[in-house]
Amino acid sequence: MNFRLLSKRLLFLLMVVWAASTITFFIPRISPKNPVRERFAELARTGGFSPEDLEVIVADYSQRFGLDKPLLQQYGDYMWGILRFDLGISLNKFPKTVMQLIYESLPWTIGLVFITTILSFILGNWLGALAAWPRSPDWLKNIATSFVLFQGVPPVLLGILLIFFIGFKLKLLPLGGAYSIGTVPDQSIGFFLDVLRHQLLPGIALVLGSVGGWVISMRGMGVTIQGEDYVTFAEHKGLGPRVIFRDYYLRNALLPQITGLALALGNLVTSAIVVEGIFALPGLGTMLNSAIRSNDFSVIYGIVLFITIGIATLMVIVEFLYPLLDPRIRHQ
Amino acid sequence: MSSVTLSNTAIRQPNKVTLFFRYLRRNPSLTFGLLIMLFLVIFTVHGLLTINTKDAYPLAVRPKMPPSFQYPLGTDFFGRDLYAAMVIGMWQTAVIGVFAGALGTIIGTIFGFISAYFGGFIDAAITSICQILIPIPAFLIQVIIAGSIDKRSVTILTMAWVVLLLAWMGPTLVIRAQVLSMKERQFVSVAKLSGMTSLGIIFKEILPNLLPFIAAAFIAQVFQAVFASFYLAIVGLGPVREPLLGNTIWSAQTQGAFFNGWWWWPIGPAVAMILILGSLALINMGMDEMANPRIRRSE
Amino acid sequence: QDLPDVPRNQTLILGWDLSAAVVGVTNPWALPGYTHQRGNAFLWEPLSYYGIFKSEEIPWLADSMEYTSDDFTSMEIKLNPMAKWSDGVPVTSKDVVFTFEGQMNNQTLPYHAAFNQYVESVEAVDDLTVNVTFKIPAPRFKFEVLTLKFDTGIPIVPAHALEAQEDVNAFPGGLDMPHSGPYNLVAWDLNQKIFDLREDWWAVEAGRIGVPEVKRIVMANIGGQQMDNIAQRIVNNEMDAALDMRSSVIKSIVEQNPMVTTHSGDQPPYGYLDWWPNALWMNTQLEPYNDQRVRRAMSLAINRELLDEIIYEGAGITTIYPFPLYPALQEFADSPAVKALEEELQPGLYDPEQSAALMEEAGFTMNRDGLWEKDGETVSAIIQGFEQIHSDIVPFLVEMLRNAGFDADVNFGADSYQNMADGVAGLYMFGHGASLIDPYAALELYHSRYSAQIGTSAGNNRFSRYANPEYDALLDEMAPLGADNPRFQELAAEALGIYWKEQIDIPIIQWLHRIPYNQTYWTNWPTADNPSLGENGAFWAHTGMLVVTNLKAAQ
Amino acid sequence: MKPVLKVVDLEVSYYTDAGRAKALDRVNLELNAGEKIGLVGESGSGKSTMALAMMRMIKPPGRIEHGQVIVDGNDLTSLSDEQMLKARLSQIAYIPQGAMNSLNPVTRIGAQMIDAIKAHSPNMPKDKMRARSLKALESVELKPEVFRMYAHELSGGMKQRVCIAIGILLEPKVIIADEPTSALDVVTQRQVMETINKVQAEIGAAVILIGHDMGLMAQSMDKVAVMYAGRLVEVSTVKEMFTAPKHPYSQALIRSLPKLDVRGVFQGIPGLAPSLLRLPSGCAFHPRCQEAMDKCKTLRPENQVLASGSRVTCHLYGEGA
Amino acid sequence: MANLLEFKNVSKIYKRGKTETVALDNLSLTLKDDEPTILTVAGESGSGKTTLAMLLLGFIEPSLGQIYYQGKDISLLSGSERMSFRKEVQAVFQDPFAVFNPFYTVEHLLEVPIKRFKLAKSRAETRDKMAEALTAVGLQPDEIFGRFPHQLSGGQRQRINIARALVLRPKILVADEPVSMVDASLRANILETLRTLQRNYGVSIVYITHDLTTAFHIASSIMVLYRGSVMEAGGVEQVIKYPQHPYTQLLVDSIPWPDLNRRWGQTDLEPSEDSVIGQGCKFYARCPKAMEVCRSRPPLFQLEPYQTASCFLYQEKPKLESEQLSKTLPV
Ligand SMILES: Nc1ncnc2c1ncn2[C@@H]1O[C@H](COP(=O)(O)OP(=O)(O)OP(=O)(O)O)[C@@H](O)[C@H]1O
Ligand SMILES: Nc1ncnc2c1ncn2[C@@H]1O[C@H](COP(=O)(O)OP(=O)(O)OP(=O)(O)O)[C@@H](O)[C@H]1O
Ligand SMILES: [Mg+2]
Ligand SMILES: [Mg+2]
Repeated sequence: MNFRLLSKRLLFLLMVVWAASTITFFIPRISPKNPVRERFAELARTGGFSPEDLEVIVADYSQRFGLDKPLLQQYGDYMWGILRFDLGISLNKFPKTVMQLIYESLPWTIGLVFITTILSFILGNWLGALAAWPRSPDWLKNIATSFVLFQGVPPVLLGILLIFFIGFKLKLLPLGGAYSIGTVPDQSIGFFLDVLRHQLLPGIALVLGSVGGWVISMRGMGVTIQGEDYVTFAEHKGLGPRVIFRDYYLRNALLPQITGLALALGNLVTSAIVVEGIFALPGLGTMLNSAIRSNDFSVIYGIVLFITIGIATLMVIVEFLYPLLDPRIRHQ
Repeated sequence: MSSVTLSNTAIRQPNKVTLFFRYLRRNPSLTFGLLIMLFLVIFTVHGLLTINTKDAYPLAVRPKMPPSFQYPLGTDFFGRDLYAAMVIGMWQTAVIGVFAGALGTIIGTIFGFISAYFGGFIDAAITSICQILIPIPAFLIQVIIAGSIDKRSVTILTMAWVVLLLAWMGPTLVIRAQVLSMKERQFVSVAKLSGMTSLGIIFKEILPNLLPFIAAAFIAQVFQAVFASFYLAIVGLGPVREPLLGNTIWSAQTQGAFFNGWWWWPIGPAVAMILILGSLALINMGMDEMANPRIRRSE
Repeated sequence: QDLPDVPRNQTLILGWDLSAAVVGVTNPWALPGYTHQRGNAFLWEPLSYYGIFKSEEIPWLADSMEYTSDDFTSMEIKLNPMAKWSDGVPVTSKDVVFTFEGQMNNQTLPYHAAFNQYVESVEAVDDLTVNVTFKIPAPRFKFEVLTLKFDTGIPIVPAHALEAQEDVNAFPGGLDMPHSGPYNLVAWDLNQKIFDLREDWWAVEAGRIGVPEVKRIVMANIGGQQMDNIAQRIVNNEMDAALDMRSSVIKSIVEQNPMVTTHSGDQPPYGYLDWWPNALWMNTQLEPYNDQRVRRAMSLAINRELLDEIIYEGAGITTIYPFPLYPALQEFADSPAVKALEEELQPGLYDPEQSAALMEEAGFTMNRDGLWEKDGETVSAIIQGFEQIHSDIVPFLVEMLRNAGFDADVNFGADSYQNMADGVAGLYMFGHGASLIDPYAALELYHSRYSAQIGTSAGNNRFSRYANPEYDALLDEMAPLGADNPRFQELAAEALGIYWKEQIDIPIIQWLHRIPYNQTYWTNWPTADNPSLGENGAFWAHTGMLVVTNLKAAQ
Repeated sequence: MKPVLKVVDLEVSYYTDAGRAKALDRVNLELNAGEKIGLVGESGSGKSTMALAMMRMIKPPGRIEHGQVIVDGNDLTSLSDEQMLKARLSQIAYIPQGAMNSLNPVTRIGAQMIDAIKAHSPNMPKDKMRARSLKALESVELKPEVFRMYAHELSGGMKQRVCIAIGILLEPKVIIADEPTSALDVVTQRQVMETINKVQAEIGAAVILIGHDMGLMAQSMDKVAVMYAGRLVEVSTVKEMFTAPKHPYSQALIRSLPKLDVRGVFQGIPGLAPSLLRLPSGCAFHPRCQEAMDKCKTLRPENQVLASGSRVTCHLYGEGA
Repeated sequence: MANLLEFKNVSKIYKRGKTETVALDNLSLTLKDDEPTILTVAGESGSGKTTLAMLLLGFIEPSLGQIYYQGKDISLLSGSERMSFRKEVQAVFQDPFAVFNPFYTVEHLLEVPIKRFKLAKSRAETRDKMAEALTAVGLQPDEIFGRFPHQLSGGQRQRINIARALVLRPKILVADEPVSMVDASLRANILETLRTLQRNYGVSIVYITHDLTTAFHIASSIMVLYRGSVMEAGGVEQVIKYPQHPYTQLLVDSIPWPDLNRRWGQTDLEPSEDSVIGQGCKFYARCPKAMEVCRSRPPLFQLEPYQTASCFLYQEKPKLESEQLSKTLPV
């Protein structure tokens, strides 16, 4: 039905992919550094390579990675690869491909980031709505506002503090790792709970750090909606505050928030990159971090691209789902 | 027609200052945010006037001293006076934040105006560029860029530039949306009828009304900039020697400060970071209220 | 996956960064993805190991490995007849020849250069005997290349598994690749690697070692975690050992959990000497580092005593040598010739005034910021380093240099290594990963052979680009000589004298590994009091397998 | 006949930055069942405030200071909040000013009607609620399909009628309609007014129609109440109002109306409405009143019933005059 | 007798995606220089009234046809001509609040045109001019100066708006629903001001409204639009008292006169359906008297010298070319 829209959105997606990949392609090439060389120089640190050989090896690998071809051809190959979901080969973890590496670490990040995004969406919007709702008691509004303060705390910092207080001092939750050392991953409930326990602190750090954003925007939205005539009319109808809150106020205020979901996810991914590290969770973030630190450029660009495409795709999906939630848009 | 004296000439609106304070009372988040900010500014300015800059760098004082009268925030493993380090760190954070924030906002405002006011192809181009760039996580690109520049030339200002690079799309879209709605307002039509030129209308009619939005965008930008600089510091891409708050927190971490019982080392800058970002978030929320008249509490 | 349950008291848990590991890559030739550091050392064995703290060779796959000529130009290797790969195939001279020829012919392998330089040919005499012929005298080849210690040397790879591969560099290996080490890799993801003991390990039968008590090794990922987190997890008995700790942290660990010990027990310096003494290197071809006076002035600005006191709790860790003071080298350092030189040249002297005088002599003036300046340029003294290992010491060095007027700063960026290799102006905090048993390797780093032109890349540890014919002559004369030759000792002292006098680089600290050993479940860790085979305690080093297989269950 | 609605001394103030604004000043009104009264007055004179006060829907900074609203013998001002919720719509219903935005855009019309019924009789079976809603739609002459539609699928007039349908769902005794037609064009306006009249006749409720279009009042109301600066200055039958208005303000208002027979004559009311913050002393209208006397400046006139049945608040009438 | 303003077969079509809205359909209209008049443009919501105003002010361009000002196509005016066009064609808008820039005090509204059109030489003169105009609309200047828009009442604001037009002494004033947001008692005042403008200052006024009662009182001629087309036009008294087109009849019938003797009419109120036949009479779907012939577009028929209707009920009357429309509008 919406063929035009669909094709337009797909075009948008392609444009995003194109822009992101172009940026990731050209930035390192504008810079005077040679990623392959840098990587091998780094490797030489652990011993063995001689300088004479280094250049030979670099040349050899440059060929493997196609870096000896003319720039435009490289660019073309790169683009063509991306369209086939081929993000190239890791420099550091050769012979693994970037896609393989992403698949290995993705589950952890998806688990963490998706759950925290949803949680912070629910919590933040709930608090924001309550903060704007004139009937809610002052203490509740103050709590909601104090969450805004938390928004000012970078999740890593929260993570550090949480580890210190809850992990070190109170010994309530594990200090790190994705699951208890030595357990063998399986499908059991026990394992699932173990994973959950380990995700709790990083999850809290991410949720606390991102709730405030939702509180702010939801509060703004909420005050706007509350001034709408249909809310007033609902009161005139004699509806109880609960029903009004739920069906008239929350529902309407929430809708525009949903469009922000995909972008919020993007922000959380950023936070997760740093947070995963301090909790020793082997997700995309940790992968990216180690890539950054080991000059594994192809992995860095691969992950950046992957995340970007993920976010853009989610944005498009949200856009397509949105009409299902908002009848006004459906109509157009 | 007879003109009877208006009885409401007699009504005196309370003066602006009173009104401002009353407004602050109604907008606690703004008030709270401004108060914290004011405190931080006083702290920094007072600090800058009293400290010895050298004390903010290693080997200046006796290391690993807990807070005392002489060193109100203690000293760290490297022998920095943490009070001096905090003052300098706040100052540098402010420089990055304000620089990136201001430029981002200015660029955003200019693009937003151009886009909305001239419409057509330019608008389509600017908005699509923004929309295409927005899903790209800025931080990741910043990492790539920061990783690609020659580290010897990384200073506080380069850091601000890196932060700025992907920071202008947000304001652009916000300002564009506002100008678009503003543009449809009748006073713009009237200004045209009064012989005003496009530029005149932009600067004299529309811009002043967007000040709250621009201010809100600015605050949001500063927030983003401070945040980004913190993250870049953590992944080791900042000017490491400088006592930027992020650097101090991170170096405390890498020296195991908590574990070794030197809690005062990371706590100070962490609290400062929380206060800076928290007050910005609160001000942002308060500004939101000003920018959105529906939310504005009735007067 | 079905793994048998192994009780905790038979399981060894090691904390290590696996996030950077390449899951499934076990083939030592799969480069650059392979590393022995993340547990793969439990799979691969060499011809022999070296127990550094006992200065003893530990024969392993080879029963013996002897130079068969006085001028070190040929060698005979005799393999242990019981050695077997994990798939039952015996380890034979075919594997040794395959390994050696692979290194000779495959230029992407790390020891290609060494083989290329020295090895003429390799020949299997029979199933258990291999003869190696060298192009030139290679007195140190056996030790440097064929013996595993710390992070250097090569393991023997299974010819029958690799022959079949089209591109040996691109073959990951996987969990099932035949190997000769005691453990099978049974599970591997980004969180952990699990190794289970192989009951049919040849070395037990061959009498090399007793039956290992560690039935299972779990290597748990701690990548990215802050050191104090890891420390806390050790204190909580979550792990039996982990990466080496910063000196301030290890002290707290030992204090908080009495079951945790270190190489030096509960006394500073809490660690053992690594082979990697760090210096401030500089590109001696570049202004102003091409001026000996500037180099010396910088050295005079470094207060080593203060460093010892602040960072290392007073343990004397700073150094004036470009090599680690292992027993043999300590002997060299204590020799009268070296002592006399030290007395004369004062390489460890801290004297700001003399430093300033030298700078003025070199034509520098102090500018308003208190920095030395010449032709409007300050001394670009950005120290390139590595955050994880240098973040405690480099900030101090920066400040000491700054206080003496050098425009110092620090770069811990991902590009710091390349800046060193490229010889970008500045200072490089880096180790001398060279000498272990005699000073030759360390001194050879400054041979003009490695004095790469500016603009080309200097290889590992050859950042100085130093050139001095007099010095070269000494080194050339030393090269074919064994270390026990008195002439060698004489020449070495002379070369060290030039190194000090010329201040080719500024040696700063001995490198220590401070590894916490948790004795709650496992005892018999290699320590100063209990040197075991003389191997170092790092489970991630090539000798890690020896550490693990020698552990004794505590309960 | 017993009045179905009695407003007694109702007083409402808004507390603003510039001071306290008395938006409703001791207003009294009585209405019989089936009676339709128009409430007119300048913008800001307090018409909506009065409606909201009757619904007990004044929100801060406003406050009901005083007075009673008695519907069918029940004093609404003495009810608990819970009871008041029940009273809304079932006793007294309000049809809002901006029907354009008075319907929830994301739920179906039907759901919004059922909501309202459920709030008052939670135990009523679903199909009965549905039947009742459909009946209400039918009485405002909307097709049953509207039940399943969304607000944005309806035209302005239809939306306004949906609001009316909701207003009569529970057959309240009193219906207050606040400018239900001012956003509509004449044709639709007429349709809506006819609908109101029709349903009012069906359920026999009393109607208060707020507006400032005297034409509309003339066409469909029984009585007109004129409000000025928070006070009801005159309440008369339509006939009385258009033929012989009593209060000088009413007179001026009527004079200012356009007439079909004499073209091109305008007569505005001189001066401006006073600010509620600073009301003129005495009678609030005196500065604009052509018949103002000395005592008008100082003495606040009281409400009185004239022989004609009109209630007026003016010194021209009563003992002193 | 120069034509001050001339619409020549002007159409405006809005395209949004695939849907096209004909907001104004082939309108021709002339306003003469020497005969200031008040012309009412009436019609229900969406009939194209505002579109007409916007076209006239040059804010939007016609999709078809031309608009001439003093004989020149307004889209081709030179710089100075444009300046005088801007000055001479002015408007008063519906919402008296929205026309003020909330950032400035109200005199900004008057000051800007004086400055831009260089109507005064000094600050003092500017102020005098402003005061004069304000007084002319019955406001006391010193009460107005220095205030922000929200500090004034709607009536005051609307009158300042008119004062603005006065300052400029335009030749044409477009008043787009200037009183719809104002309550009954103020309405009279404002309309009176407008009429004074026309009478005393010779300004032609295009009065746009859907309120036929006020139109009846203020205007001399009227044009009834429905979906962009002229349904009926002529002298205001003639058209409102004796409407001929069924649509006009419906409108007039629906006026709630504040007059007890004149009750609302009985014309059936068909709900408006969107089923317009592309080529037919636009009112076809709602017309109680629709005939087969109405499936084609009716031309204008001249009923009286000052009355014309576009309806086949009068097909025996002489046809009137659409260009001739202005002839039936009395001054
Ligand atoms: N929330 C409020 N805060 C302060 N003052 C208010 C508030 N609501 C209304 N008022 C004031 O109360 C007075 C009466 O307002 P009300 O809305 O009842 O007038 P109205 O007669 O309905 O006007 P209109 O015809 O414009 O709807 C006005 O002066 C208004 O400014
Ligand atoms: N910018 C636009 N884009 C698309 N369609 C438009 C635009 N402006 C007006 N229209 C359409 O043109 C038609 C005429 O609109 P116009 O605003 O001229 O009507 P109007 O008579 O002024 O109505 P109202 O009485 O509601 O002000 C309407 O159907 C409207 O939806
Ligand atoms: Mg009202
Ligand atoms: Mg209009």
